[in-house]
Amino acid sequence: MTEAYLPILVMMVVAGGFAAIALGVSALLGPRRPNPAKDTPYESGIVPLGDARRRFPVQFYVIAVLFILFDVEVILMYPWAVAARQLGLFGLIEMAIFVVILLVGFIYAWKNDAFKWQ
Amino acid sequence: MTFPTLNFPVIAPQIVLVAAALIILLADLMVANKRILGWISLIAVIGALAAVFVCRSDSAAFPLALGGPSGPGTMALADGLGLFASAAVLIAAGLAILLAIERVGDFSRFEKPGSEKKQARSGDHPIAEAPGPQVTDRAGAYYALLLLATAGMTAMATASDLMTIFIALEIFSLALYILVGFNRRDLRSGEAALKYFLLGAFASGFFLYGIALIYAATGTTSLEAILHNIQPMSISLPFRPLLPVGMGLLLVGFGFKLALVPFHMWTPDAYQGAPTPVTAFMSVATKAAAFAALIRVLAAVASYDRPWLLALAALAVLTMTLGNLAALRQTSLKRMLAYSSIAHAGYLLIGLAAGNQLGVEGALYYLLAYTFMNLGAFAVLLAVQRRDENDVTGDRILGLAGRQPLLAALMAVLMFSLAGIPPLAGFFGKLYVFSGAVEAGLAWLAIVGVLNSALGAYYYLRVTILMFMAEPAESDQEISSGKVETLQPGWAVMTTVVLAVLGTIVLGLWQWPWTQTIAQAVSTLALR
Amino acid sequence: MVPISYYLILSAILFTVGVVGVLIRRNVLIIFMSVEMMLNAVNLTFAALALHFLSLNGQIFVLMAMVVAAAEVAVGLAIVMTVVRHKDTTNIEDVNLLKG
Amino acid sequence: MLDYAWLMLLFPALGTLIIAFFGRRLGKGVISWLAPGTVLLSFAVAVSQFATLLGLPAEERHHEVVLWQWMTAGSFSVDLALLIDQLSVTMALVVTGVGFLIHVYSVGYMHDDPRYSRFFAYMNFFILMMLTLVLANNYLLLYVGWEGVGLASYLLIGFWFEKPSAADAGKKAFIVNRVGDFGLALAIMFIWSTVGSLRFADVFANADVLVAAGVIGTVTMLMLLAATGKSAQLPLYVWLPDAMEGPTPVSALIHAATMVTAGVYMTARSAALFDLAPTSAMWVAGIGAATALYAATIALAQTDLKRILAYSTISQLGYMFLAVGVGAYASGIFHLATHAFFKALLFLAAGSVMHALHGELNINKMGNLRAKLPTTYWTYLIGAAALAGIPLLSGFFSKDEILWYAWQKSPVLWAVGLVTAGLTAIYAFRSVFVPFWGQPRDQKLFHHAHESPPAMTVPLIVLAVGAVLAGYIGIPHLSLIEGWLEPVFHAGGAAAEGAKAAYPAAWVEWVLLAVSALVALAGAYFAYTAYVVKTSIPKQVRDSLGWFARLVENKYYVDELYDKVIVNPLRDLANWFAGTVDKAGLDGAVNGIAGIAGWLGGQARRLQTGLVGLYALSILFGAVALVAWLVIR
Repeated sequence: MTEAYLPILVMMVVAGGFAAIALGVSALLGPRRPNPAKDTPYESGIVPLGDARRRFPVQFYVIAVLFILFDVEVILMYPWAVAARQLGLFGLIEMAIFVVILLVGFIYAWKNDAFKWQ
Repeated sequence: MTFPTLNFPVIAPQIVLVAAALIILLADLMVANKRILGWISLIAVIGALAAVFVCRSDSAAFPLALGGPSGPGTMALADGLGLFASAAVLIAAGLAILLAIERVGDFSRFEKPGSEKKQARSGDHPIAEAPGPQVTDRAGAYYALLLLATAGMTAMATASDLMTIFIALEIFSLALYILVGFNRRDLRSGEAALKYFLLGAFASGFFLYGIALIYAATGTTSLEAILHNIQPMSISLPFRPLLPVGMGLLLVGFGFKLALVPFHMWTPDAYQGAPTPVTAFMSVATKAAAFAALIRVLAAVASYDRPWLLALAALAVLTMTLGNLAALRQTSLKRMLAYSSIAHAGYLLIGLAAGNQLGVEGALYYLLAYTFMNLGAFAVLLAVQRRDENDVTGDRILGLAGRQPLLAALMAVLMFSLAGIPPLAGFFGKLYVFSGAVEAGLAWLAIVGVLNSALGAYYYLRVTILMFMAEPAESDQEISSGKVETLQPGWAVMTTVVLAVLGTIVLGLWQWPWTQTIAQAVSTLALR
Repeated sequence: MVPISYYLILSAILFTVGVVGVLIRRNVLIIFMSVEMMLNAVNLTFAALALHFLSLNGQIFVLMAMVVAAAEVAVGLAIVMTVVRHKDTTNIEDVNLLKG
Repeated sequence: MLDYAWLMLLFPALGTLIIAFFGRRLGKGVISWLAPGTVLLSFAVAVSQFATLLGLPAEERHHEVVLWQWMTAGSFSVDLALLIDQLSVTMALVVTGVGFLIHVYSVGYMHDDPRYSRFFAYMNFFILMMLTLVLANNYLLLYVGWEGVGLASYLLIGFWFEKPSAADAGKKAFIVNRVGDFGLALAIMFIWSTVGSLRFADVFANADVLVAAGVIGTVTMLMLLAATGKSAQLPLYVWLPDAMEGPTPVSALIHAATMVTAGVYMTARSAALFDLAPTSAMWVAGIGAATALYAATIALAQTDLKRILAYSTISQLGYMFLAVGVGAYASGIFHLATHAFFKALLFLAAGSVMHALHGELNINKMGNLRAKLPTTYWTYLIGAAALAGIPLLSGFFSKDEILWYAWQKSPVLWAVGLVTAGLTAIYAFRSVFVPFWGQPRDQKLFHHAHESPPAMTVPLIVLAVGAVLAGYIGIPHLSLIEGWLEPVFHAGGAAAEGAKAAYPAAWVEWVLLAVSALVALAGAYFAYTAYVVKTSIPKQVRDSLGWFARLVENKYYVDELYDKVIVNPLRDLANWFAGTVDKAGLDGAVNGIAGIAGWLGGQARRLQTGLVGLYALSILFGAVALVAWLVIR
């Protein structure tokens, strides 16, 4: 069985080896003459204005956090969906309770202006 | 297809708590007087406590079955141990809420995000701004999170499946991470939350991996089934050798929550940085929940054989000694009590390391005693803490006996109980666990424990010295001229302290109802 | 069919990488990612074991662990934000008021 | 009647609570009646108990009063119960009787103290705890009292906390006592896990179980450790001299008359155990004898009046340990009772001196005080004479008994005891002659000296009467107290009966009696020559008297011989003990241990760097170690 995966292993070894050899050889053989111009992010382009790692407004994080929560919690609906018919009314009530809990959280976030871009 | 059977009485406390948390979140949007929310949550906790006692009166175990290919197992078990630990958690929660009712505003009120951003750009201290109309009060979130944490802890205390334990642990941990960082005006609070969170998540990783490896070794996560499966010759398990690895990693997770050395390093930072009512709550309730779960897990997986007990004994020695030593030279009282709580986790662990009936009974008794005395001690700290501060140094209690004799006397009782002076509860807790160790043939462990409590007496004593044998840091003149804010603790805080002290005394002098309940709870466990 | 132990070894390696990441990195967010990596390594274990035991339980555990991880991310990001608001840094070593 | 024994505890308990919480509102007037009143009531109850016991036949003088069921753990249970028998009633009489007098004295002594009410709350609390200790019917309740008196002692030593030395002394007392307490706690745990009960009657009846389990030696040695801490024996005595920083009534009540005797009481109470552990009993006797000699030597070198008395207390406690160690439990308790009277008297008289001299305690600054403080002088003289063992005073009878039993056990112990008796006489009379006789050394102090108020002198007189008479309950061969107490100690053991049969001939006893009387008198005479005669005759008088002076000088040759052969070596030894062994050695060790713990604490703090990476590393280390141990095992 494992033989089936042999080509993949070979490919990984070849790819990794190639990358290692290429980097290693150039590091060993290549000349090293750094200058300020070379160290800029765009060696032959416009002069960068300020730091590339710019700060994002904090609202991005709020949105991201809320997205993750409501998005991922829905994962729990998948197993229910698979077995919904067998679980019947009991499962439906369970899921309704779950959704209500999410809903309360949603309302709380909403009323606290979490979705307003201030 | 069999339907899962839900046994509502078993999860009744959690249902009450979660429902109350949701109601509070919604009510928070409607009411302006946040104190009402506190009362609602207090009623919810009392309701949950009542639910626990209803379960107790039925006294049979309520299995919550999870049907599955690996055979049915129970997810939660309302046996004596679970109910006892739940009761301890709920008592802690109730006292913590009562404690916070008057003081929650100190750390839950802050400027709205919009105005805060402006200040962050213009000035460096958004704290200094006078509270204007833009102030937000997050008290509702505070109570809701506290209730959710309580729900998680009670769930952990009754959980009888490793996955339930993990989820319960995460529920209360997540709530606690936020609660620790609740004081937005103090950077220390945020720092404490950050450290607690990063390390907590790290330890959760170990915990989960431990569960995975135990699952690999035994093919199940139900404690009952594990106990069955690891009997020799029951079923073939190719990954059986992974069991000790998994158990070790699981113990790391428990060690983190219980603040055992060397998994303790977050404790002083988190306890010091967190708002004082939160510290009071988490220092006792977390331990109650995690100890109950640990007792259960050890009974199932380790079956109390010697290497386990020795590992626990080693952890106990490290924990007691380091906790006590580090507490000796602290200036912040909150930090001192944090180290002291580490030391107490060590004493508690002695009972488990003894591994016999008496030791485990002693640990449970100690747990309840510790709940009262440690929570009471933090409550006193809150009583003397200034509204604009988040920490309490020794200066705050200098000469307290002169200003507030009652408060000082109550604190002295708590300190003496923590130091293990009879006839207070703390003494009997130590007596039971140490006697358990002697009975188990671990007399050396008892000796280390007793020596450590002598060491511990030193710094508890220092507190009473500061209160009874020192003059206040500020002269009377300064106080009367209004330079220094004189703080009269509100009645709610005082009630909490009085209740905690009463608990400490009653538990010491009127023991048999408690010890009988505990003996019943422990008798159902598979111990040596 | 790959032997189940390969998965276990791979997940152990991933877990170790995560642990090392937590230990050596200084940026809070990267430490954070390392923790997530640990959790995902465990998820891999669970998934593999679900196959091994021919049981759905392992898969359910994966889902639960994912949800827990997501909740952790949300809480963690919120905490990081409060710290960053106070102190303009994500370097963990700059956040060091509490010690001793 | 015996069922009302709990009243003894109730009165001081009520006193404590009322004074602690309403003391300020009540005012000094009420408190000065209330606090001694509660103790007097307890004393009255104790007397009634005593009378009831007297009316019972000897074998029925054992009564237990169960107040409530305290704790149960499995099959094991402990009641909150009191034991009334000859021993506990005797102790209760001493505690409440002496305690009452000291309360009365304190009313005068503490009159101007700003924390008057707090003082009496502590004092009543102490009486409560001491009674709990002596009336307990099980080791656990005894331990409650044991810790309680330690706590009260610590609060009272540090009562004048404005003096840093007082606060430090309180702390030291508490810490050193904790070391001893840990012995008792462990002993209790051993008894519990072996016998399964902590009730005295059960434990003593099943003492052979402890022997069979092979822990009797451990248990008794742990008890000895506890006793050395509480009763200030070698090597844990270091806290007691420092404890003199407390108010003088405290020194009298706690650090002379009652609390420090708790170790003796416990050892006597556990007679059934010590009878079965001869090695431990020998240790008790040895430590007692060594402490007696050692502390008496140091007392010679002290100049602070209260410190002299403190070391003398340690030395006398050594006698009591010697007694209980050689199996003479009744004699030990007898000496405890007489000592309570004369030592309380000495301390209170010293307090009266201190009161008169505005806190001055250095005896080298006093002199001729008998002219100014006649009552204090006479009572102090009686106390010192009793302490020195001058014949026909209480100390003489009790000390003689102990020496007599020590002789039967081992002449070496007797010899040590005898030497100590001589030293005791010397320092006791030194503390009389130097401050009260001779010329005033500090005129200003002398000038302002005045006799104390009646509230202070009346207890002195009462105690002085007690110090004279208390000995007559134990006159050899009439020995009422021995016949009274003996049944308690030999309820089950036949071993002691055998010892009685082997008594040496009666004439030996009389010879020994005479020897110890002579030694005491010789010591007193020696003190007279060394501290009165020699210093009171100025040198120039001697020089100007020509040939007559030679005679006098010849007499002084004897003195010089004294000096060369006895005084100087003795003084050097005393100084060496006081300077090197006491301060640098034992005291240093106690302080050193505290220092090391503090240093370790600092190191432990430094581990906590605040860096998350390190914290995570610590978790990882723990994880690796745990997993490695569990996998390898």
